[in-house]
Amino acid sequence: ANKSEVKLSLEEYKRYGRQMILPEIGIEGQMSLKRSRVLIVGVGGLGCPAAAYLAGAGVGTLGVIDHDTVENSNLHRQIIHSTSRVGAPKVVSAITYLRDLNPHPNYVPHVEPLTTENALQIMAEYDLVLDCTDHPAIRYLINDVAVVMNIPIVSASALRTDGQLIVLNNPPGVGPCYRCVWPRPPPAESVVGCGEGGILGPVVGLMGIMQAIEAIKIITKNPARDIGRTTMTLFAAYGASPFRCLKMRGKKAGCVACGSPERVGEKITREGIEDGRMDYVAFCGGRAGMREL
Amino acid sequence: ANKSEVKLSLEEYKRYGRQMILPEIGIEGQMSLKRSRVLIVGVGGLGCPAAAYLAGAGVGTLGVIDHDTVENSNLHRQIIHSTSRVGAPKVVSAITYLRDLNPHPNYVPHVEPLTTENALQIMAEYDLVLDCTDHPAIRYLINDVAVVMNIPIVSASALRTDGQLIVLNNPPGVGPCYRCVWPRPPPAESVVGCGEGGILGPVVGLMGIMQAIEAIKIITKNPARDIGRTTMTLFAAYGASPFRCLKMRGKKAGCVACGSPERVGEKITREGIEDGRMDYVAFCGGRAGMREL
Amino acid sequence: MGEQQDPSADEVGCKLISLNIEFSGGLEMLFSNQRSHRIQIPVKDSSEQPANVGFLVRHLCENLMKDKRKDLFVLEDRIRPGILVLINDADWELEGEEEYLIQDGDTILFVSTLHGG
Amino acid sequence: MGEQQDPSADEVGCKLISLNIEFSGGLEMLFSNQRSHRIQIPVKDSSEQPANVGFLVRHLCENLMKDKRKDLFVLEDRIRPGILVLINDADWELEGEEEYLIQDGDTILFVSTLHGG
Ligand SMILES: [Zn+2]
Ligand SMILES: [Zn+2]
Repeated sequence: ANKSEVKLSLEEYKRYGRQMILPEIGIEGQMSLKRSRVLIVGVGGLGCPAAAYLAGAGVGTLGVIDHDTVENSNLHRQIIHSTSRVGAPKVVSAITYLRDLNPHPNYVPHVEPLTTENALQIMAEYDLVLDCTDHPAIRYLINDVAVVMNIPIVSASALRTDGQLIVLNNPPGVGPCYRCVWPRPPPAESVVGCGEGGILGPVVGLMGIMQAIEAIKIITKNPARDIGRTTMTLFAAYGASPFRCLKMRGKKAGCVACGSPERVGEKITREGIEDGRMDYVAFCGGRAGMREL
Repeated sequence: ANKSEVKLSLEEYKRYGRQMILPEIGIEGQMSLKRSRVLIVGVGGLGCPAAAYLAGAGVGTLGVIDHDTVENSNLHRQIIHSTSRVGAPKVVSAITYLRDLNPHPNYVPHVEPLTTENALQIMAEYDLVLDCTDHPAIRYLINDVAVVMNIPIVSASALRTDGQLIVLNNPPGVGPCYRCVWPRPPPAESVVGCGEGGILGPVVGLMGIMQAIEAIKIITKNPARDIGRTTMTLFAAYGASPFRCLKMRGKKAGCVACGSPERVGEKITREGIEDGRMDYVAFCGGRAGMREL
Repeated sequence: MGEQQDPSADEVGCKLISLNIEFSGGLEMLFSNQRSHRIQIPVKDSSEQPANVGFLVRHLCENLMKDKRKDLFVLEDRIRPGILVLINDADWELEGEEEYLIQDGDTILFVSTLHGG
Repeated sequence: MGEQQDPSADEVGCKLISLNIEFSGGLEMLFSNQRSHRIQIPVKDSSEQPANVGFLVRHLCENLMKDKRKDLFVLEDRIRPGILVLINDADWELEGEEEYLIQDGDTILFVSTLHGG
């Protein structure tokens, strides 16, 4: 983490006053937010509200990576894009909005897909990653790089009228990672995207906002991290009890990403990712060699 | 409700496709959304995300009422306003954003406070009201007018790191109203606003999004309304179990707003509101005669 | 979590009930800034009546509440307007309000209504 | 809610356990589009072993699942990758996975992991 001294201007004191008077944040928390460097992977239904509220809260450096362009059919849920920016890269559209919401953060655009080639280099610049993506292959890639880099992951997903949220690798090396919870990828035919399955806008919005809340808690270290208490939150808009809090397993000693697998060759390393030995698309049942995630 | 025929253009089919393929919405639900007329009272921390997702979802008429102007200190949580619109009326700022997100809805600006003088006339134009306000006095006014007008209320509130959500007068005349649950106002000295108490941006954002979800459920009549099952959702960002679903009382026979009070003179009527007999500010412990809510 | 007395205490006149007391919406600030308390109260009040919620509220005021501003919790001997009481997550109006007889293991939640937005 | 058999059935070899079975994340679509089912299963499997989660999964496949696409729920006789099993809201890894012995009144939740965003 970037531990350099930061200062708050008078304008920033005024802007963040309503959250700085919270004992859970305070001046210390606001400084931590300003020092923090957060990467949002995917600025779609989850990434839009997550980016808006983290920018609003005064995160110091906010990186946004996405290779997509804004489409008309995104706008019912991707609320920081706009009709006038249809056709623009989502990253450019997002930063246009974010800069007008709060000019203080340093916004870093990455108009490209996250791949095995660029992931290590890009994620090295951040202290926290929000997984706002839409395919298991990229979720495994984000996980493996975050474990190698020692950064926590706030992971969410949504489909139809349901959502899921889990904080992984937090603190790094202590909490379970994505592979601890899901050691084997789902069969490709069981994976449904928002295009086929549909998605209710505010459902994915709710999950993205919950990512922002979890990110703020991690950055401000409040509560002080409970070691080994990982929960997963389920949301079902049409469920009898819409919210459910599940008690999840801890880190697995033999995890190929964050643990010490019995067969040493299985351990996922920086080099293994960089030199292309890891084929995430094939791992998740896609066509081997396809790099586009 | 306005039962006139509506049609969806090709552009609208494309735009709403991801939510129209949900069995919970469908073409029928999308038509209901387009026919619906929703009033958002207060376009602050709750009203901003609620308005964004309802506009995105394709509500046909979206009214926004607020007499405030955008301030710098709003922007950490009021994410549809912007730095370049500081000083503008919040209603104007909001509609600027909303129109660029989705040009299809009919946006109705009300740049004024909701008062006993204008409330009946304004709310007569809507089928559903979202209470996104910040003071008990206006919450009682919205309630009384909604009961008189037979429209449901989606009510939320937030302070510090907590939020609350309840759907009232739903269906009208069947579910409990605000006065059924809170027959007596809180002592003025116990009422804390976001200015004094502080507020974490994504916490109030979460509550506003939940209002959008509840509004969509009511408009699309899915689930078919469960008579007399009213729940209140609590959120506590730093709680051990952040979400709680509480089973609330039903409509009260003797309620002065929605029931038949023992003393007939206590019954709140359209005339009683209109001719100023109801002094909401005094009722809530403020200075009698003060009309500004 | 604040624990009081021995759960097995079972002497004459001092049988105890264990309860979860929870506060939300800012009320926790009146109770040592703690949202959840595990407490024990006598099964019977001083006039030998079984403990009901009315008795519990007086007990909390006298024993658990450190804050001096009692009138932010109780007004004229009753829970102040704006506070909801939930018995095992159900509105106390559904359970008999003050008259509800407390059962061992009950969770009683006090929620201060929020008005901010 | 689907109910099966008489809860008081207690003849030789047919003692039953009552369970709440829940599905989330789209799995409900494989089970009559119903998120919550109240079912009963025998206390012992066909080889007289006490009912565990492995037995329950087979039972669900054979009795509760109407959809033909069994491999969206079970692959090679085990829960397919991408599905989490929760026993009373706790990850089944904390409870012994397939070997967990089912108790009367347990809630078993099957969650299909979502990937959309
Ligand atoms: Zn791991
Ligand atoms: Zn009423």
